[in-house]
Amino acid sequence: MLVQGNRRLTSDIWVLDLVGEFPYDKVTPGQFVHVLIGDGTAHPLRRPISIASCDPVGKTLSLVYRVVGDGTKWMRERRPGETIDVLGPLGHGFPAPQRPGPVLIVGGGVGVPPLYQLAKVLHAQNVELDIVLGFKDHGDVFWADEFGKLGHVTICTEDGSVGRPGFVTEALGDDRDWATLYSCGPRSMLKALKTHFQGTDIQGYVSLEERMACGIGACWGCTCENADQSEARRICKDGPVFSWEEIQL
Amino acid sequence: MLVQGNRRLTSDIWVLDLVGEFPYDKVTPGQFVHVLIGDGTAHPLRRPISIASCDPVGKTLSLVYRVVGDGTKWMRERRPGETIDVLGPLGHGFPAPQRPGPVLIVGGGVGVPPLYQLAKVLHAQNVELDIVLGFKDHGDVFWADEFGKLGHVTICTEDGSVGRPGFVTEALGDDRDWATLYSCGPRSMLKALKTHFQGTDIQGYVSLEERMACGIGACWGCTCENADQSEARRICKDGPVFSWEEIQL
Amino acid sequence: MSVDLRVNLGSLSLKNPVMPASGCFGFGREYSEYYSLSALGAVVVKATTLHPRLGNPTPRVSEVTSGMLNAIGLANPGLENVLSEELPWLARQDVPIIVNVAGDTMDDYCQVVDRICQSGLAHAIELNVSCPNVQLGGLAFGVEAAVLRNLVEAVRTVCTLPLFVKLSPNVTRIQDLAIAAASGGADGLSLINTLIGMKIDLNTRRPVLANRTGGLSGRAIKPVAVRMVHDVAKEVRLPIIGMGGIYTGHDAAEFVMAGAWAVEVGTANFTDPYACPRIIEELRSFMEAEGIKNIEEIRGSAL
Amino acid sequence: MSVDLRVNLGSLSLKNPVMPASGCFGFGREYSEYYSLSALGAVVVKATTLHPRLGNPTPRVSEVTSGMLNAIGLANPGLENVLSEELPWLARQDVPIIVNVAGDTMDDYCQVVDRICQSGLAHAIELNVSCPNVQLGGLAFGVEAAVLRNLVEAVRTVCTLPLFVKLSPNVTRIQDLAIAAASGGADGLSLINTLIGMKIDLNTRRPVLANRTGGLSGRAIKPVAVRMVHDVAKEVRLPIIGMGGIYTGHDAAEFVMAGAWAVEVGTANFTDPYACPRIIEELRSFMEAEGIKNIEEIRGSAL
Ligand SMILES: Cc1cc2nc3c(=O)[nH]c(=O)nc-3n(C[C@H](O)[C@H](O)[C@H](O)COP(=O)(O)OP(=O)(O)OC[C@H]3O[C@@H](n4cnc5c(N)ncnc54)[C@H](O)[C@@H]3O)c2cc1C
Ligand SMILES: Cc1cc2nc3c(=O)[nH]c(=O)nc-3n(C[C@H](O)[C@H](O)[C@H](O)COP(=O)(O)OP(=O)(O)OC[C@H]3O[C@@H](n4cnc5c(N)ncnc54)[C@H](O)[C@@H]3O)c2cc1C
Ligand SMILES: Cc1cc2nc3c(=O)[nH]c(=O)nc-3n(C[C@H](O)[C@H](O)[C@H](O)COP(=O)(O)O)c2cc1C
Ligand SMILES: Cc1cc2nc3c(=O)[nH]c(=O)nc-3n(C[C@H](O)[C@H](O)[C@H](O)COP(=O)(O)O)c2cc1C
Ligand code: FES
Ligand code: FES
Repeated sequence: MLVQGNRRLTSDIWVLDLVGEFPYDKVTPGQFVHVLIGDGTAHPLRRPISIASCDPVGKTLSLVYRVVGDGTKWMRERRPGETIDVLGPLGHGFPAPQRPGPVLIVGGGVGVPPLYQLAKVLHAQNVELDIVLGFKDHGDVFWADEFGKLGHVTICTEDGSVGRPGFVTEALGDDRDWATLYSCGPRSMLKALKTHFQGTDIQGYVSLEERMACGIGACWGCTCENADQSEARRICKDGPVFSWEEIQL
Repeated sequence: MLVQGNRRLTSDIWVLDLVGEFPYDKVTPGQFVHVLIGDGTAHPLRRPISIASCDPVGKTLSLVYRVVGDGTKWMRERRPGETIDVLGPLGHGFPAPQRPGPVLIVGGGVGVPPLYQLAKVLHAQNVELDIVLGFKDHGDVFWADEFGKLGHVTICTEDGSVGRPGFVTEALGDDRDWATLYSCGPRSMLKALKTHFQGTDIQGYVSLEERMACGIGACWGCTCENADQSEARRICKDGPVFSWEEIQL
Repeated sequence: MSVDLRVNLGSLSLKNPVMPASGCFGFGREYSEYYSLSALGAVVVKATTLHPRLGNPTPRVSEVTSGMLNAIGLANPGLENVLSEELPWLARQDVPIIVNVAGDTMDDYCQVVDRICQSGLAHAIELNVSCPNVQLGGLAFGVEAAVLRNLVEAVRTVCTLPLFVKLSPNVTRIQDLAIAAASGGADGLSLINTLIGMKIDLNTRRPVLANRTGGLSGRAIKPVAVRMVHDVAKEVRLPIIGMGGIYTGHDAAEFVMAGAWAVEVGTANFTDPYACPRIIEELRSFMEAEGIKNIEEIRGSAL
Repeated sequence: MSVDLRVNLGSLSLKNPVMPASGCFGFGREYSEYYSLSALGAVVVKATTLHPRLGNPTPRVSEVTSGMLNAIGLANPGLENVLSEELPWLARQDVPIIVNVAGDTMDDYCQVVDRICQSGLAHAIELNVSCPNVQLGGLAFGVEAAVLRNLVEAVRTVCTLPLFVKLSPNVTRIQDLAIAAASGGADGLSLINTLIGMKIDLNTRRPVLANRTGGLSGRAIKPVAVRMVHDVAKEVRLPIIGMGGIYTGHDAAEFVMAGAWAVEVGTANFTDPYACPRIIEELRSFMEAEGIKNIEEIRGSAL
């Protein structure tokens, strides 16, 4: 796809806007694309990056990524007019809410981007959204305003430099009667959420990360275990989104 | 150095003009530079390319190269404004004529480029030059006019589509009394020249090619044997130019 | 010019010499969403073991320069599921099936091979005696000539299909293992499996892979693989399936010139999901351009 | 924070753990035109043999993806010249000298080592028992434990300098060779030498290298090298000099975490003539950024 823009959002988080043909109609929020780095010679493995936003009409796709290593450094250097090879959409995204009722969305760090596309879709369906986003600090925050247009947003930072201090779970103090929880972020956050809601009948969905090779379910590189540890689930193909009963967190 | 231009000369021969700091004052004709391909990750070995022309005043360096593989394909893609990493000048070039008298310059294919800088220098010293350039065919010829300004040029093509038909040695029919021969091209051409001038007292210099790693004499990858095969000579460091008595052709 | 890509590996006839490598293509379902599997010379499926296996803990893949490490640990749904679910599906895709078999004991191998052969669903067996990831598994079988020969002899007694033995590169002289497999009764040899490697995470200062070591594959190993195919082809007359870092039709041709009869493509599938059909077309173009009428014409030219 | 880069490899003290690898740096003269050799931990010179050698026919180097093949074949000016010309020059450069020694027979090795030690011009010996290029040469010594042990024992009797044995990676279990070298009396181990590889020219359909096979080095072999350093460090307590595809300070740190005490840098010199001093500075920066005060702090952290 053609690079339309590549902008810095925070000190190490960037947003890459792509334009061109893509199976937009197949995208569900929470799915990802697999990005080829360079010509794939030195870097044979593609990088999984969630679809942060996509617009079938304007034919654009946005990826929000934190620069951590070779692949994301290469992404950062892309300039408008260049093309990049993205494979997707891959995996299974967030299912539609199974029950009516308000929805809680919780994101942490670069777990936030896929939740934006989700919030857009749910908002368009008039679902009531509470959105809690956790960041390291003030400088780490991005897209708070964008989310603000879609629901009620609470920002938390670990150091309290903006929003509520502490972890996202601490922001959930007065439990509302959410029907569904959608969440993406560090494993520790997902676990804390599950513990937090233990005993309630909220339906929780989590998006997992793992190192991937094929990204399409063929290599069994990215598995996690199902709830009773009897079988493997491929995060790239069966996930990355799972209901939290389905898998071992 | 900064890419200033990159132009096609024939179907597969290009000229790359570089500008910037370079130890121009150290350059002797026949020396080469060692070109880094990409960032050197997939292609760890630099490519040896002769200095076809260099201008200490305008601070420019030109490389004429035939596109044959990955490295030269990469070179072909370079655009003005980009920088490329060239190491040099490397090796020992053509020595100044040891005896007075007319000079014969014979080049074949991409052996022609280093002879251009040589011809420029000798012409500036008012040395009388006969220049014989061999090419595959009409479409393969380049820089005939440029050489024409520096001496008397004979073009040969294997298929006779332009200039004299046949190999360069056949163009040397009526032996003039050349004092010095400078030559660069395929090994077969260099050998034919040596045979041709056997028994005359012309002083011959040939520039050799070999696959190289370090390019500076440290790895002993690019050796040839001295005349009595008792010792090795490093083409990158002791050459690429040798007097034809010094080495086994 | 019309080019004939067909090859016969003994009694196994393939319409072209390119197939996906075991473990890099599951049981074919996923890539069938990208192209028709009938384009392939054959499909080599994931290592199948007697019982289902979850494999090693994650992370179990990691990128390295021009290659990757994997320590999947033979994760697979197990023989029963492979026979009831995977092979029947794949058998409908109009492509020969080679089943890669792994085990902890000689008896495991024999049971799996026996059942696969009896199912009538496969066209050949590839014996994985070289998987470096499973402590209990392949390693011992693949690195000692006498042990390997015993295993191949035992499997041979139950194997009614063409039997390819897939050699480990982590040995001093791969020729010796090839000879052992041949004298044990192999119909052909596949090589190479992965080289054992390690990558360390500078942040944690520990190995990236939970299993510590993993198998190195991809372009990085191609020169070693070409050399080993060459070394084996010089000493053993059996059909050879070559692999290790094949990404292009040129790479495939290089293996053929080194002595391979056919090739497998592993890691390249991950970089480019269309790698296999692309390589087939590139090989065809190369042969056309060079006026090579069939694979045999260049096979072993570098020997 | 100030970082201490010094390391002691037994009785050999280096101001930093980074040195150019044998065969990739000649006898130091060429790179001394790029920077002062005194910046280096030591210089490991080209393999020195009893008599001068021209080496193998050319082509004897070739690029492969993220690596190179070489079949130099131990070309060197021979012991007399090394003692009279090369080492005296290098001895004036204020840097410890490690002489890499190769030979066809046990006696060759012993004679060369003896003369080098007696010359007083070197600080340590690195025994090259693994060069895959010379048919008569190193191969046999480096791949069989008993043979290697004998050689090291013999050399030990004449070697008055710290003795490093440089291991070949082309073996089934490198640990066994490491143990053999240790019990033969080695003071330390260097690893890895090159993996044997081949590249075929699609035009000629023959191997690119006149010698057919060559040694694979560069980034492509790094995961194998790190794994082997790790495997050896787990079993042998001797100082280890690690190498294989080191291009950056991070790479050097990875080898140290795998158990290396110091590192050598080979192929990287060809890509970047300033590789060694750059790697020293990158290693220093990495340690500063991570608050690592000295090399020992991270040595073997991944074991
Ligand atoms: C389904 C999924 C969706 C993701 N979505 C996003 C996103 O929207 N934005 C974002 O910034 N990051 C996202 N990540 C994480 C992202 O894939 C990694 O940060 C990225 O691959 C790092 O590549 P690198 O080359 O810069 O880092 P390096 O550390 O150099 O990568 C080396 C190798 O490790 C893998 N790797 C490293 N970190 C991770 C990780 N956290 N998860 C999976 N593989 C990793 C790389 O893919 C590569 O193969 C997602 C991961 C997954 C699995
Ligand atoms: C001293 C010297 C000066 C040269 N000057 C010129 C010049 O001015 N113009 C020009 O077009 N060519 C010149 N060459 C040849 C040029 O170096 C090769 O054509 C080029 O390296 C090919 O690189 P590649 O990646 O495109 O080809 P590939 O075939 O992909 O290269 C693979 C490897 O082989 C080496 N190689 C391939 N062909 C040659 C060759 N003929 N000589 C040496 N190494 C080779 C490459 O450097 C590389 O390491 C010169 C060679 C030498 C030794
Ligand atoms: C993720 C992964 C899984 C693999 N699983 C198997 C396996 O189950 N059985 C087997 O014989 N080889 C397995 N291999 C090895 C490949 O089949 C092949 O031998 C090796 O990767 C070299 O080829 P390549 O460089 O084209 O990948 C696996 C390789 C990878 C990368
Ligand atoms: C051109 C070349 C020549 C070499 N010559 C020698 C040698 O003479 N003796 C030796 O022990 N190793 C020799 N080696 C091996 C290197 O010292 C080193 O072990 C190997 O290249 C791996 O390191 P690298 O990947 O950093 O190059 C040579 C390597 C190369 C590339
Ligand atoms: S990355 Fe291959 S199965 Fe998920
Ligand atoms: S290329 Fe290294 S000595 Fe010439």
